[in-house]
Amino acid sequence: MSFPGNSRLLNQISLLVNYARNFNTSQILNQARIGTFMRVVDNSALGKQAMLDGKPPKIIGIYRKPRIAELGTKVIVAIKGQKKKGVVVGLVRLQKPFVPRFDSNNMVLMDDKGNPLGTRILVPIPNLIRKETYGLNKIIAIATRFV
Amino acid sequence: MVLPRVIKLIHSYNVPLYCQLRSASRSWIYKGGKGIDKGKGFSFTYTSTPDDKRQIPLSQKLIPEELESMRLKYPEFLPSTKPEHRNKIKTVLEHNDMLQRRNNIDIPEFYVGSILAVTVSDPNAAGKISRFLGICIFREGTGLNSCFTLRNIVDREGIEIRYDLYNPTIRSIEVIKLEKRLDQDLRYLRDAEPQYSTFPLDMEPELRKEGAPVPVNPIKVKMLPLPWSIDWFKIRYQHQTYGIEKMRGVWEYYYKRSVHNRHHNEYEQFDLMKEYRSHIPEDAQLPIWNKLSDYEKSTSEIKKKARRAKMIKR
Amino acid sequence: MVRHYNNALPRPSTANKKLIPILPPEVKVKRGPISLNKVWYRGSSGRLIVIGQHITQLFKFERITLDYHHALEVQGYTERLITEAMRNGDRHIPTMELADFYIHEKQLVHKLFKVLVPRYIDYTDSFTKLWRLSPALSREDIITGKVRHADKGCLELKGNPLPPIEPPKYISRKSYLTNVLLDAAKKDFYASKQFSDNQTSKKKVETSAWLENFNSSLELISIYRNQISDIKHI
Amino acid sequence: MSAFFKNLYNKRRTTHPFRWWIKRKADSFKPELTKDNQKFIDDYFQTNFSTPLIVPDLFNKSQKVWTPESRRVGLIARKIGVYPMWLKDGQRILTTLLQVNDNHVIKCYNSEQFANQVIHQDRYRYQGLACAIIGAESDHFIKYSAGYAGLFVEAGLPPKKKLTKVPITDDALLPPGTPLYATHFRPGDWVDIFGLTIEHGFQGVVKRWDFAGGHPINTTKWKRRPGAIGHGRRAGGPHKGKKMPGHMGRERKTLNGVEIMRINTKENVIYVRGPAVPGETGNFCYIFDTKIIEKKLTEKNPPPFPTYFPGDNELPVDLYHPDVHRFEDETIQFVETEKEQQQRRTGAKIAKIRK
Repeated sequence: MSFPGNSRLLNQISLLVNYARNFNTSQILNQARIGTFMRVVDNSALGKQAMLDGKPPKIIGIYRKPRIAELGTKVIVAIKGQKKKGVVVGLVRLQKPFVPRFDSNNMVLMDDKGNPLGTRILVPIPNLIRKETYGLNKIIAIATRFV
Repeated sequence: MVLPRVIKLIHSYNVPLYCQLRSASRSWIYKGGKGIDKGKGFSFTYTSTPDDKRQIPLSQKLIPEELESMRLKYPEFLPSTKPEHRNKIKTVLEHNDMLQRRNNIDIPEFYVGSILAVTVSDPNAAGKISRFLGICIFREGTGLNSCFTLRNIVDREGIEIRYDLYNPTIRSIEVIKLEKRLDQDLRYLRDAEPQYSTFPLDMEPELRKEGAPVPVNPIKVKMLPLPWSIDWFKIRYQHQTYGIEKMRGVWEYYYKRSVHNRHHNEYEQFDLMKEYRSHIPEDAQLPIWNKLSDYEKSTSEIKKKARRAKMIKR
Repeated sequence: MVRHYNNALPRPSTANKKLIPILPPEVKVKRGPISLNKVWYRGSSGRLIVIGQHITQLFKFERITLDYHHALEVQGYTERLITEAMRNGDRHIPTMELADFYIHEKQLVHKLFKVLVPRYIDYTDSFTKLWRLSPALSREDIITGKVRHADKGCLELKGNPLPPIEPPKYISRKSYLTNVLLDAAKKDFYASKQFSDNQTSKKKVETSAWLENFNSSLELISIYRNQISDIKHI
Repeated sequence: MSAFFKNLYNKRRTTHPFRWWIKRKADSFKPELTKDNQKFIDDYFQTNFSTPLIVPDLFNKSQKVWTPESRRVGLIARKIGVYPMWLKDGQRILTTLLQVNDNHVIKCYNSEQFANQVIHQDRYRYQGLACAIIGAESDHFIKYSAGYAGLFVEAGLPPKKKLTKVPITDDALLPPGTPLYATHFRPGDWVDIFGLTIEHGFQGVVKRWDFAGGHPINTTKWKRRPGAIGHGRRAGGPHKGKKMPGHMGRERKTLNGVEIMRINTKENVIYVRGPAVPGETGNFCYIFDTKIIEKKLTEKNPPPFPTYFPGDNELPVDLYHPDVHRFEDETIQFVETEKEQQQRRTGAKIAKIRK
């Protein structure tokens, strides 16, 4: 596992202490499932604070029968000691052709009614999420760019 | 060690006296006895068949110099390296389909490292069209399965999209900068510094003379500090990375580990038969390139006109 | 069965990297490498050293006996080495490194470029020939304690000055029963209308009396085959 | 118990040829013939067997009407390979290519004649049915025994590499020597495909049955093993049908209900939807009409019956399923609905206001 943000620095320090033992070469964040750390992408205060502290949200539950989160699935995350809902918006996992693959696992926070906490999404979002069957019109409305 | 060599010398002279002989060559009709028969268009062997023997001596090159660059230009027309998946009739049908698709869309020549812009008709996108620009990282697959990936960093977020080359929803493929890199695989840009894979989405295409040689960009990329997603210093001979700036201590560590785990063969660059198995021999390539060059000649004028019309529109 | 895919990425294909001539049909190329384990030379890197030992001996004596499964591997490597030497010449650094690796005695490198390359420069067939010998237990093998049950093979370079292995083909096969029967059927066939009609216009031909004769001759052949097989067992 | 009955009626892996069948291949004996005799044999082969048998006006006589009860003959094909095609809505599908290589009807039996041949186990299954013998891929007759080559004299054909019996109804009988083409089926039809799966040899329990195995690091001798196979005193050891290591693959399997997407009439290639046709590339497989009730042929569009016969009008080279995007056609373009256009405009306005 590797974490966005300060994790690279931390690992570099640990390398100096013990070079070989802390070496991690497995493919990181191959898919989002229970236990993966996500990156909050919207401009909500809660999400910003969590990312600045170096404590990214962690997936607790997934609303899908095979418990693997794909693009557009709703998840429950633990963030700063709270339980919040969210939507997966980008994945590192290799996707089908014409569907983008991102460098980090992205998500947008929601409240229990399905309204987004923030007012804007800061990174591009895949076009696949606009499908009508996903039912994510409220999140599409605050997006800035589609890929 | 002298004794066995002498004995072998004796063997070589005494062979016909005390041994039964069976020649390894094939007889008139019976092909190898227990060999598997997989049909007419099926070449199960790595070697040539006795029916289509080579006419030109092995010391001479079979493919003329004009067609030598075709294998780099159209890598998807080569069949797969596994002979058990190869079939002559299948490849003919597949190539016909590919050329028919090429009549409708101008698929330009591009290499790993050149910058492309692709527009696609997408049912989910606004206006039913989406466009993406990026550097071509990787090409894979054979025939209609072939695809390529583009990478770009937009809003400080790295994005990669994989495209099928012969998908009928692709509207146009535009070459913005045509160049080669030192490697066939640039996926290490994921863990490189972001300046190497950021391009503005409204980048304008470079003008280029027709028939000029494709330049090779000898740039060496600076990597971010560890950890990486994959150890990009592949030491294997055939997949060596040349485009990474060497870091102190890292390369030696990976080298030692791969030797310790026996992933690495020290003399792999000298393994001639491994090289032969992973390549497609020139005798199998020649009919494909002949067919393609005929196709190029027949359609060159039409494509030129289309390009001129595009230029005038701008 | 569910196939579990690795996380490892697909490698770039090397199919377009180099132009290599196809090997002739006499060379038997297996799907994967055969392991040639010896006590001191193990693994995939030791395998190449063993092959190098065989190749030096082959270039030195031009004919050697060895285990058949060793010979199968060595044949392909020698063919490729000679073609590389022919194509690039002795002023090409990578080919010289190749020759330096595979040929352990250095005076034989000169032989490769000065003797073998001009010898095979007009060849379209293979440069080597492989013979399969029956499992031979010779006296020398027993003395040295090298008794093995593997099949032996004899590998030789073509155009060598040694006496030929194969016996000369002076036996005429005209007196064989199969040939005698076919000679008789042949005359009737070429005299008949069917053959002449077929030459002019290709049409479907009805079954005739002489076809039955031919079928009976085929049966005779099969009987004859069985007789021969019986004789062999005795 | 179900596994027990399956093995009784359906042989799982091997079929030993009956002892009263004719020996197929000739002995592996090298006939040391003179060159003139070799040429003679080739000439003989060319005169008699090179041109295919032509059956003029045979179909006009045997033209019959298809009814839902009638069963047609099938085809023998080789699996050539797999490659993708695209539908008109942009979806990517995989198709397998099945080549039908000079198939001919070699012999036919009435229902009365066939009833005497059927062995006692299958008597119930083939009640009131006739049968046709089909062969594929003609070959040089010197490879085969004289008895086997004699089977094809009536049809006027060279010996075939592959032979099968196909149960049919009496109205679908065909004269020996009739050629069968890939256009026996049409794109859009549903089809069953029978074949032998890929052989893996003797395999352990992890590869054969997807067992988890053990953890390789913290354990001793517990890596790819099945674990306990029986339990308790009273239960009495392993049950029947316990999943164990053994020979994997090369089993007889049928894919039911596969759709035909495209047919190449020139090379006689059938494109079938999905990559799951049993067997490696280059293996034989058999194609029949489906037995699935929902996908069966109907009276509204009856198939060519008893088979397709090439008439005066030549067919085009490629026949397509209506959903498939042809490679000659132009690129796919989707059209926006009015509702979507309105949404797009309002979205743009909101974005402007925010900025």
